[in-house]
Amino acid sequence: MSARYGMVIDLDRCTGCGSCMIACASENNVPSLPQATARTGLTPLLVRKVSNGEDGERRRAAFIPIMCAHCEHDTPCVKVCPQQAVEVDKATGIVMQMPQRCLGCRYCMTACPYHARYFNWWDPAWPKGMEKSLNPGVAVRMRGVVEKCNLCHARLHAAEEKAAAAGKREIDPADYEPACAEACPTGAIRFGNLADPDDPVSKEARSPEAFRLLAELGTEPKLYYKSKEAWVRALAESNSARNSEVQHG
Amino acid sequence: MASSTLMDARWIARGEERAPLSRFLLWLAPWIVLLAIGVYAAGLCLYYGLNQTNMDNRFAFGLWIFLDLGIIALGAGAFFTGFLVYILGRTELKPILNTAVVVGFICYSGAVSILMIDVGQPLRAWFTFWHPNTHSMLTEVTFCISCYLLVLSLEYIPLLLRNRQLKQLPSFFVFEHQLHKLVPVLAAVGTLLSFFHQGSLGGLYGVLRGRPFAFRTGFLIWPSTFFLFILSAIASGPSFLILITATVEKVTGKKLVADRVFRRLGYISGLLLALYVAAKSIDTLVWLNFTSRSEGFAPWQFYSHKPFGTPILFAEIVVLGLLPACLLIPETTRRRRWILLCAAAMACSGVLLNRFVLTVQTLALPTLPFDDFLQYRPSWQEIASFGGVIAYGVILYSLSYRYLPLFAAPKEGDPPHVSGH
Amino acid sequence: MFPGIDGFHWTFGHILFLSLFFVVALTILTTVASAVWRTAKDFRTHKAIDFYWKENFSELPERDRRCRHELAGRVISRVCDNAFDCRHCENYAQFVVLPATGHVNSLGLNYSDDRYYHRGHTWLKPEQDGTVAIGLDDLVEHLVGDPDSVRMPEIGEELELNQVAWRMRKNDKEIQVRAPLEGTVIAVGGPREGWYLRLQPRLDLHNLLTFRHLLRGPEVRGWVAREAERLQLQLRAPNTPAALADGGVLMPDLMSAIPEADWDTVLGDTFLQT
Amino acid sequence: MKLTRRDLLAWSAGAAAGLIVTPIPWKILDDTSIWSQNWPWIPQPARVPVEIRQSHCTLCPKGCGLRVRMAAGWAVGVAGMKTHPTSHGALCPLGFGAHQLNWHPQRLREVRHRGNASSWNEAHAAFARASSEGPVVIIDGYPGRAASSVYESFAEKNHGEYRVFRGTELRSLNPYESWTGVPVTSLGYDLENTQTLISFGAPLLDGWGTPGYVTRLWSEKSGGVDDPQLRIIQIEPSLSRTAARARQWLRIHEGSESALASGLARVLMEQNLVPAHPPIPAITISDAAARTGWSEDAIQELARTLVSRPPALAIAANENPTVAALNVLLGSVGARGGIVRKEKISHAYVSASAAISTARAVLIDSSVPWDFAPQTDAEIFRFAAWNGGPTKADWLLPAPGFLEELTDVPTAPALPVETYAVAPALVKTTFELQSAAQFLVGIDSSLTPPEKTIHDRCADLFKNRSGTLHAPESIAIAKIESVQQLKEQLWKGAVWVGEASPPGGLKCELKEWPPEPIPATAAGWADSWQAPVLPPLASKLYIESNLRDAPERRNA
Repeated sequence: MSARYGMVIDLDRCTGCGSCMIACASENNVPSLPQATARTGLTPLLVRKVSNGEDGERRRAAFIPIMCAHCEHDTPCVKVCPQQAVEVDKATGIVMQMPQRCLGCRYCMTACPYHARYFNWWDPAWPKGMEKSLNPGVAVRMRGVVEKCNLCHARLHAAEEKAAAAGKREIDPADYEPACAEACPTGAIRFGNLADPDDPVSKEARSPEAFRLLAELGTEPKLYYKSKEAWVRALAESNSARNSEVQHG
Repeated sequence: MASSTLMDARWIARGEERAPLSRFLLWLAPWIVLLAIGVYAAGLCLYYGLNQTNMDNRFAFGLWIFLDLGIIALGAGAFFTGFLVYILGRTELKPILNTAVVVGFICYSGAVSILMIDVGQPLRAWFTFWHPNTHSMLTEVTFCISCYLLVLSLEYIPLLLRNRQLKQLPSFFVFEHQLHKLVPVLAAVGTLLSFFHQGSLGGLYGVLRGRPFAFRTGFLIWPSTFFLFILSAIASGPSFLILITATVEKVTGKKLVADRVFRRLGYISGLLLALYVAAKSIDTLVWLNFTSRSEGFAPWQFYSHKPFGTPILFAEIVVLGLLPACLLIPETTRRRRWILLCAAAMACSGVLLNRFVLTVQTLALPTLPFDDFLQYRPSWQEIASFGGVIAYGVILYSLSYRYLPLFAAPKEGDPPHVSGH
Repeated sequence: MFPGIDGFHWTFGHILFLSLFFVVALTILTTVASAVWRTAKDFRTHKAIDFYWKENFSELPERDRRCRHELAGRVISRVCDNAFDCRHCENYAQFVVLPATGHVNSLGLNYSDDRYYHRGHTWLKPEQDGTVAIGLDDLVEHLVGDPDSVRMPEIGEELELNQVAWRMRKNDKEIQVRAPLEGTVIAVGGPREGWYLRLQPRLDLHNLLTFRHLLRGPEVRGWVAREAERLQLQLRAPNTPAALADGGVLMPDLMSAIPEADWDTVLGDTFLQT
Repeated sequence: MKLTRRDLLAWSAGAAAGLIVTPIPWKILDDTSIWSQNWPWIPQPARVPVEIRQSHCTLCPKGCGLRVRMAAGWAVGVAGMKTHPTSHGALCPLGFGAHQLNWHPQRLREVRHRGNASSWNEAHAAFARASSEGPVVIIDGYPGRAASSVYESFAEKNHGEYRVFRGTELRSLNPYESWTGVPVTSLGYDLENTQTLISFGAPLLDGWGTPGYVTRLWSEKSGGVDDPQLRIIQIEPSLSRTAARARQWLRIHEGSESALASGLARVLMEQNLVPAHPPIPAITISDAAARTGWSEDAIQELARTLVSRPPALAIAANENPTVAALNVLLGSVGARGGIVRKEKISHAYVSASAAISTARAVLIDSSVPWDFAPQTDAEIFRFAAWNGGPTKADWLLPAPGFLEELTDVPTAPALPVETYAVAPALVKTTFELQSAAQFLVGIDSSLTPPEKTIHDRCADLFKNRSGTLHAPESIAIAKIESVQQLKEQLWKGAVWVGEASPPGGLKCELKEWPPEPIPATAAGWADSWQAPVLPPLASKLYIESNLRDAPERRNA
């Protein structure tokens, strides 16, 4: 049975602490470069701060983690890559980026409506000796290629190897959880198999509370959000960029 | 100096009058400086990577893509003139053909070299040929542009081999002649390729479902921008040839091409422009009323960010589209050279504006409801590389004009030429 | 791109796209290959030089392409349309019978009736041993005087008619001299020897057709007069001494005497270069 | 045949055309692109198996449980220990990058004396001389560890002083210490039972206390829950993270928290909303309204809210006696859901203030925040794993970094229960390090080394037979068979949790309404992080994104 991995993020539980961002960077050997800025940095997972646009005591704020939504249908980035460096893994529904084949044309970045793709503007580098702290399961990307969230594919790979060693065909769901979901201190980020009707995350994704960003584009993203706060939902579901005065982050 | 002047004269077609070498070099000097700076900037980008530019994760395409799309549109004159002359048999345009080939070659080679800097891993550019994704517009662009650049080179080679020194090699000369005989084949292939990649360049943005400002529905796999780009390119190409030739005439002080050729080009440009404006208007209406709304976006919000308001849309369609078309089509306005030139310049600007809007405005506009409208200012390296390509074009055209028979007309019993003072 | 390479799928789009690409690529390559092949074939069949000459001829100014019969005064005005190839000229017989009413040589130039003259200002003289000697005519001797250097072909080299046989340099100008006849180089002379080349002709010397394309008799005088007239016009310029000395005799070594003249054009017209 | 320039030209053209049909250019093309995939200057991790170890974070006293991924003897990843009884698998965001800290460019690798390279021998000699010449003050930022007992003993034996630096959470408990006599380290907030939590600027959801302890409570009982059992009311001048996520954010004028607390107290008393009647604050409700920028109605409404859903608890951002007095009024001291006493036996520590009058030498442990600068003429011996920038210390002594030494993990500040855990030395060190405790033991060998103290404490735990071991299944200590088994479990990351003490162990009465303290600003996001440097990956939060303000601006 093929899986369709996805996430449900409860925005009401997100405190915007940023644990997921650092856990993600650490798991995936994302460098932290002194030259990088908020516009050129590498944040495969990015928590953005949004507000209701009001001032004074009526102002409210919330945090929306943004990462690759692993679009299911007509995946914008897969379609545009000239050399098949992006593809949807049929067995998992994960949109995979192959840095070894990427030409760095950045067409996929312009195609992604979520701005969830990042370009390696610099050579990755670490202070002397720190390369010993790199995660052995993940290859470091070279300068000039695009990268993004692959739902911690190295963890999936490890889980598959473990299952294979045990002579099983399918992985134990307990063995595979992306670093962000694992790190989230409030359990706001929840990861699961959307193809499994009994999976609690799958159930949550199908609940009326769940919504997706830019759902009307028709790309069937597998990144769901939920919030009970009316303004958060209204903001997230409005396709007009009318809140562009909002401080974004 | 004297001997270098003599060396230089040996390469200039016999009997052609060209500026003295010193003046020619003086003319080239600033362009060479510009080119050198551009090459240095491009070198920086290749050596240190694209961090030398001011592009970023959201403004992933910048000035360079605008340049590519712009000059490829203007370079469309090459294939379109070839198409008119060889396929449709409009031989009256033959005098402009050589210049069209050189301009086309400059535009395409310039665009390809900028593309090579613009990608993060130029050494892997050939992967597109090895693992092509046939669904990607960029694959189509890559295949067609590289093939068409080859075609343009093959069309340029005969011209090159007609240089006074090179044609003294019988083997070159005969090859040139044999190749020249096959140019109609190349023109036909070039037409096919150009139609496709001009369209694909339009499709490049039209297929971006995630960018509702650029996304268009269309016919089969091609969004409407595919067809609009072809139309606008072949409309602006002849106008650009008019501008180039008129500029060369102005600079050299010589009458190179008959006025009727200019007028014919202007008429073709005007007709196609009118067609383009009509198509573009329909497309804009469809997008405003259906496409954008179907993706859940109120289209007018895209024009709420200064300076990208509706005046740009008006300028693109009316001021720089409909107006030049109206000036180019009637014989009375077209006859006046200054009107012809102004209208040609407006047509080219309109198409450039269209490319600018599609590349830069698309990326500047927010998609997520909490995105900002983004500003981007190119770095000096980007501008210098841009300038380098312009300088490369000017230099290559100047050299071609000086040493190759761009506007060679058959010699009629001309009076003995006296010179030497 | 090809079956077996990672990423290739047997889909309609893939196959259509790639077939189109290969058709286009093959068309382009075939075009180039066929141009190369045709070029090689032209050289193999000795057609290349002839063809090269014809192309050059077509680019010559009309003044340089006058028919020999016009020069001889047999017709009023006629432009050659056969690249000076009188051997294969259909109209040759029709005009040659007309009476020549041409000029007389009044320039003090030495043209001999036992020599044939090529439009590129070379003379050709059949020798007793079945070879031919080739040299530069008197007008050119006056024009060039003593060349600064001469580059002659190798002995044994095959020369085609109208091919550049040897090159000379004078005052930094290159002069290319066309061969008046096809044949094999058997000896090489120079300005001192009074002749430049000896050829073993490829064609039968006793066949009149072999020399038919070369000027003889009245044609030579008419031609030389025209050439001298052209020179006079080209070299006459304000503030320069007359090209032709009094009494219509050419000055020796004109190139050195009038360095400021447009020698590029003059030499091109003289030696049939474009 | 002579070779002419023309021949050369023709030959080159032919060669260029011919070259394309040879394999050479294609091979070069292939090789260069493969080379771009293997640039030698780009580090690639060695493919070695990964091993999971459980431990505890000792970078600050909050004692979060760690799940450490180890490869080739190095930590290659850090996550929270999901089964941890108090941190519940959470870490502060910076903790997730802690494994890279040991290679931080600002790592202290050698002994430095006033800016010059020195040696451990010289440092030993200098400290031994100083301690023989006069009193020594030892400052600890993480009391209760085995190492802390070395400091205490040394200070005692040498007529010196042992002082403790208190973090935000402990400082907020200071008033209760002075009113009840129970040391702050023995006090805690019983948040599990609190229903109404009013925070006067405390960053409750942003790293306050043990992050996982508070955020788990909030996410289970408040965040996204329709009828929350825990209502957080955040009183703060600006929309902080806690304010944004709290049930209610009440904007207040800068520095008027105490006025509001006093005003609320006055309403509670005047309207008889509380039974107790301690001294009435001097401030009137209208004064409080003017100071806070609220209406009198708003203050009255908040007061009513406080009593509507008991237990209610007020937490201050810092030491704030008026907020503490409000708790006394609400009856939250020594009550369920309020301030509780977690340890039966404990002793008070002298709080470390900046001014140190008479001392020959000051020894500062690596757990004390870098910007703690004692005002003294004494010779300062500063232990630290990282150099945090300009310092007044005479000696900089490289201490063990992240997971580099065996240490024990005592109860975290402000937790309502006692805990004990052990963090073994997991990773290798490549240069000569000494913790302050090892340093002192090296000078006075009669001191009990921390390792031995840890073993003794384990033995005591086993002997006392109270509490539970979370390993991760809960095992009552009484069921543990031997000290050895207990130690094994603790070394593998198990946590001992003491029995909750019954409420009512605290008696607190106010003699007068406390004066307003000098307003102190709320702690910023990086304040709970005590290491002098941030992990490099912290740049993701404030440089490579705008999620947080730069830590330099923490007090701005």
